[in-house]
Amino acid sequence: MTSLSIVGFVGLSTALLAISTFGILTRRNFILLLISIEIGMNAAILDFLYFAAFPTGSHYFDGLQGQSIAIVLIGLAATEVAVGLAIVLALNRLKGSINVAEASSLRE
Amino acid sequence: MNFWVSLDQWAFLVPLLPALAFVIIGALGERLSKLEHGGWLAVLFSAGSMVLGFLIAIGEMLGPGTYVDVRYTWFSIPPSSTGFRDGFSLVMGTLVDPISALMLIVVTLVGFVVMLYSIGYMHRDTGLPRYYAILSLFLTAMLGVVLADNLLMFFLFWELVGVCSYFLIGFYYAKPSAASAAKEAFIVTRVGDVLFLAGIFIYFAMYASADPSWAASGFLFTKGNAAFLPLGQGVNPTLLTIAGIFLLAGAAGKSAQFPLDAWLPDAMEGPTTVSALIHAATMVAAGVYLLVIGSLFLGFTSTDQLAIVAVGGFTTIWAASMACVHTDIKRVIAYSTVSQLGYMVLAVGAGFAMVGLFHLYTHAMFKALLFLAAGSVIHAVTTQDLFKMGGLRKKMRYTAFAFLAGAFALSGIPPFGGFWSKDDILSSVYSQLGTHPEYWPFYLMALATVFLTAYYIFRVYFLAFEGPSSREPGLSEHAHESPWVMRVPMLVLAGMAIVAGLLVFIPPFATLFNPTLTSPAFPVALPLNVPPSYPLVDIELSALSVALAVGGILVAWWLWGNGRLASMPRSAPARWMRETLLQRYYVKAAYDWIGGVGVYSIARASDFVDRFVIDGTVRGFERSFAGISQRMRKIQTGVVSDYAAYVITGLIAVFVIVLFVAPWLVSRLGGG
Amino acid sequence: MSLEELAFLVLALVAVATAVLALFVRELVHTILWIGVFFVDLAAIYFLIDAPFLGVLQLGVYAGAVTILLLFGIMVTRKRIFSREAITGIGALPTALAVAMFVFLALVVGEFPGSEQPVAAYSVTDLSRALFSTFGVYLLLLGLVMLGALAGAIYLVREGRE
Amino acid sequence: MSVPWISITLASLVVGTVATFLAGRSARWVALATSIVFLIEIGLMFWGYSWPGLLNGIPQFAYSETHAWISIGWLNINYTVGVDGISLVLILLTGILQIATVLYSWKEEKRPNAWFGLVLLTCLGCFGVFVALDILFFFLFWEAVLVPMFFIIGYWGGPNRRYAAIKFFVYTHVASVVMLVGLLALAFYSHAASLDFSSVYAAEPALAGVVPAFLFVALFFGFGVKFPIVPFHTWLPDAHVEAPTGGSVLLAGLLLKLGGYGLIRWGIEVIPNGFHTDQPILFVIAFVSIVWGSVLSLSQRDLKRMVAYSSINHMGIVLLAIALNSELGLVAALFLMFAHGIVSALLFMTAGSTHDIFRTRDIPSIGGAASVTPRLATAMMIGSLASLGLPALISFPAEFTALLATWQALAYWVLIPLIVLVVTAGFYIWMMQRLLFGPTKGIPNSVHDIASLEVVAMGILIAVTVLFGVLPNLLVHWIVMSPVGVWPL
Repeated sequence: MTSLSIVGFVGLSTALLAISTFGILTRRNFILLLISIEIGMNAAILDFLYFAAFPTGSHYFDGLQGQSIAIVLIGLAATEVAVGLAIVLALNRLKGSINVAEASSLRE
Repeated sequence: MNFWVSLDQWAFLVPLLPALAFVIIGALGERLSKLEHGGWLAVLFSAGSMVLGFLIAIGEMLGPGTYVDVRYTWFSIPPSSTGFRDGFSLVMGTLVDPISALMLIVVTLVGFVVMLYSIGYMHRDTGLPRYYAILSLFLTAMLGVVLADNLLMFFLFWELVGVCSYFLIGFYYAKPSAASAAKEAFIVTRVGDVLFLAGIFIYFAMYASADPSWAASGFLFTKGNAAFLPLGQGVNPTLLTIAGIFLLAGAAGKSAQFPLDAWLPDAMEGPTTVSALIHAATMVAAGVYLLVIGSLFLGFTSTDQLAIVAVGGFTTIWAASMACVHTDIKRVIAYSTVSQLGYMVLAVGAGFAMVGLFHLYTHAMFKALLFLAAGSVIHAVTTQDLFKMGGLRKKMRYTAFAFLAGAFALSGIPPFGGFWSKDDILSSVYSQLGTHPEYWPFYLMALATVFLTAYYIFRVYFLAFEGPSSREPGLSEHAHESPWVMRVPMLVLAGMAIVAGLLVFIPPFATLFNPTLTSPAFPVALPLNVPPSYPLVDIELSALSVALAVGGILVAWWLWGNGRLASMPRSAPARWMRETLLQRYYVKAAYDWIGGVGVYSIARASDFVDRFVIDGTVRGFERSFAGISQRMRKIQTGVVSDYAAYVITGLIAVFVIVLFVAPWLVSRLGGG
Repeated sequence: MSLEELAFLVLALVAVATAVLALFVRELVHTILWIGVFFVDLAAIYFLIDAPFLGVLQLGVYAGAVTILLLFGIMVTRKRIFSREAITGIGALPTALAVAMFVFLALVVGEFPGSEQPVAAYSVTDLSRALFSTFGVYLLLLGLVMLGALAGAIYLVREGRE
Repeated sequence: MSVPWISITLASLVVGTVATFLAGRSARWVALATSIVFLIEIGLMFWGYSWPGLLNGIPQFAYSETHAWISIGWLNINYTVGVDGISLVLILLTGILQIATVLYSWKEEKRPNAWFGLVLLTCLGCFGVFVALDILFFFLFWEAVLVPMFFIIGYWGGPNRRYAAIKFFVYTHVASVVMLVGLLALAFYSHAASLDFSSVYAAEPALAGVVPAFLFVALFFGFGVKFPIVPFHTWLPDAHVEAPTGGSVLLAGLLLKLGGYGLIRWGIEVIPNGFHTDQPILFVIAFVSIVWGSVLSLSQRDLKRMVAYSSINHMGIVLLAIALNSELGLVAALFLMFAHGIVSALLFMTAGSTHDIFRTRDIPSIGGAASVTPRLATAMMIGSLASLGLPALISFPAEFTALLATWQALAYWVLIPLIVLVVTAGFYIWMMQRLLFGPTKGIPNSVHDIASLEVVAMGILIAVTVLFGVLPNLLVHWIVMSPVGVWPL
């Protein structure tokens, strides 16, 4: 495998993170919010994998460690979606809507 | 060391005895009601103090030239390389020298007789343990001033004397006027005291820099028998002048010299005994004593001397003029005291410290006598208004005799005590006029005062003791002679008023007035002039002053004598002048205005600033924090996206700080 | 430009495009479809950088499970599956924050070398060995988190809760 | 060296305080016993005290103990305690005021166990401040004093107590935080080996440039608010007016001294370079405080407010004496702190009793109190006279030497505090004239003079006032057994 541009990778993950940030800040629909978060998570996973595969990253951590973390992150993301969906259901039942702007109170 | 000299070691007992009386009476209080509420105890201890004081004074007369200094370290800081090279001490010590021996005689004698007199005079009052305790404390303090061997101790007891005076003026504290007079006395003398303190600091700076061991020695007046004066010779004369002026201010406060004189007449709110002891014989004389010490040990420049002469000379006529119109018997005598103290200050200023002290001594006797006699009158007729008295001579022979003796002494009629000392002052100052023509106006003022003095005191005598029996029906009828405890003191003092001046012609006694200070560098060969010598010109001067005094008596007799009430001049200027004098030249009003309106307004304004500007700023902070919080609260929307925005904003802020701000700071501060 | 680079470029562009589309289409169901494409696309990138196991995981968990879960979420909260979502406007502040985020992170890229040779690829055996020995703690923690999340999720959706 | 007196004393105070909290109705007896034990321990400390002097240019302490407490890498925080003459006199003050406060408030009925416990806790905190020689340990006690005082004002105080308590707490706490930042920055910037006094002292010369000046300002702010210095003084009158009498006594007598002690121990001793740079600021603030406190006292109607402002005046003189940078000045400052602690405590006790008896502290509305309550009047007169600097009472030697040192260092500037002495005399004398003398007015029907326990409490303070006023060397002897005379300022 030939060399790949580090700028490209980091640029991609950064761009994804920026999109995710934008989504988190603007979207009021809970599902879209979850999707934004997932995009951000993927950006992070991508970074871990990239740095695990190249010497610059290996300088910081063992290559296998990077992949292991990526695995854990995927697991976490899945968990998060599960919990998120539970929240969506609860929210929908309480407010009749999944707009987070309406869930602005800690109490019911 | 012979017996008389060794007595000096026990000088500290002289003030300690009344202090014991203070402690005992203060502790036991009303439980001493059998002993006249502690009165007899006070008399006993003051008698012991007097006996010891007299013995020490006699020792001083018999062994002149040997001064014994006993010291106790009161406050000491050990020597150090960064602080005082030889250390720093404040000491308490007694120095018995001729001056303090003379003062011992005056203070203990007058103290004892007044204490005895109080037994009769104060008998009907309540709160007597307080009276006797504080009077004893006063004696302690006054004797402390007299025996002090250093400036600090002098100042310490000087302040204590002041506070005793404060409490005794306010003895009838339920009377608003008494409470007010006490306050006035304390604050006015306090003004002088702080300036005196500043003077002490200047002497400290001068002497301690000239001789570092002086700081360690504890502000002593003398080193061995040598005054520290030479140390001050090399220093900046301006500094010495300022120190002298400050000393004068302290003395003026205590001795009620112009312009700090207003408190003394008001101090007559206290019991007459207090007036006799404190405000005639001893405490007010302490200011003069301070000037004597300053003149002998600390040194005055010629500018200082002129200032002292000016203050003293002007005060003589200033106070005497007011004495001529007042109708309260005690106030007249109080003004007279101010005026006579002016004479002493004048003499000290002109360089005749011992002459001033001579007058202090005779004045203490006859002025205390006048007060006691006045007290006897007040005791009998229960009023102080001269125009309500009259014809008391027939009912109170002893009192009348005593008052007359005092009046002659005050007027300066030979051979009464006052004549010798006052005449000595006038001739001494006259002798300086050649070299110091600037003394002329003050000399003339002092001379004119001789006439006024004789006039006002005989005005009192004629109004109170001569004429028809009563101008206020029913007042004088119950008047009767006072009991023996009051008569004996008056007679003792009357005797002293007559012979005090003659005593100085007895050689052993005269040694007290001619101290042999072994200082090698006395600045000027002081013409001590005690006892007075009479070259031809002085005889003429004496004749002049006696003539003035006799003239004053005659005018008093012509206006008030024989029960006549001279018709007052009714012209407008005369009335205006009388009013001015009765209002004390409006100085008192001005002081009241300064204190009550001036200073208090500043204080109120400051209070306003403190509450609304300084504290207002604090509250403003509080309020703006509350306001900011109110506004900040609104960003807590509860919406998740908003919180995310804050988090990300914070994250970006961290980026900015880490990437830009921190490196910039590090480069500016140069590593860290 | 090598084949890998070309492939990466295409995949990267597709990833960005699908991510943007997922957030900006008005039908929620379309969003799910786009995000599914996004997940698959990323899986392809993982294969590209010699992490096949992760690629498979990505396909299984993300493209499979997560997508379906999200779809399921829409289905239970909507009466009709096609329902338009009111798109909130592109606010200046969020955009600025997102751009700032991008810029600052991109600044860090300058710290790294431009391109480099990858280290030797890891076999799945190596990975599993490491995962169950050296980094076993991660797995344990993940298990705990999942357990907690599961309990929480059940608590949230249980019956009888108003 | 064999007996760790400080740890023993700390332990006994802790045990006594806890026991008081738990004791319920008999708390006052426990508190009294603790106070007596404390005084005995102080006596033993004085008995065996000798100053070890300097070691390699670093001032040493008697009874010093060091035990490692927290050690994280290079950061060493130790339990280090010790005393020298400077702290010893203030510890004595703590002991005296503790027993006086306990006796004065003997009849406290509102939750006595909490009251006496908090009083003891305040004194414990002050004792800790005076003995702690580690920055963090010092700060721990420093803050520990705030909390009980907050509750004392906030629970037992007057009608506006919540405002006053919060103001007091926030004000002094903000200052403390600034001070802590300064202290930690001092330790970190100088790369001290530990947070101990001696290592910070030894490391301070390493500070360069403007750093020491800034550090000193930070510390001075922290200590100055406690002093309090104008313009950061407005918490004091409010706190005093609302505080219960015992609280006022501790506040004026002890808490204000913490500022002075801190400034000497952690300011001047440790950062002399910063102090030299900032000296003019200190002078200006001191003069302003002296004048401002005195002038404001003159305009106050409330007795406690008046005494509170006079505290500002006196602590201004203390600040001035400290700022003079001379041996005499430091001795005077310490003496004056002791004196002010005793005298202001006495005055606040009389003010509190005045309020108890006449139901008001408004000076113009009471008159002639001397004839109905002679004992109270006597105590008040002695307190006032001592406060205005009457000789033979405790303030005089201190003020005299402080002003003398001022003259030595600043020459004619001494006229400012001197003239202010007249104003100080003025407001006390005027207060006495209005409140104690004159015809009686504003006297309630059933008047009782102060009770015997209050007499005992005030009597202790009066005895101390007279004792050290007549024999000041008893105190100076101990003060000079400390670095004040030898450190290279």
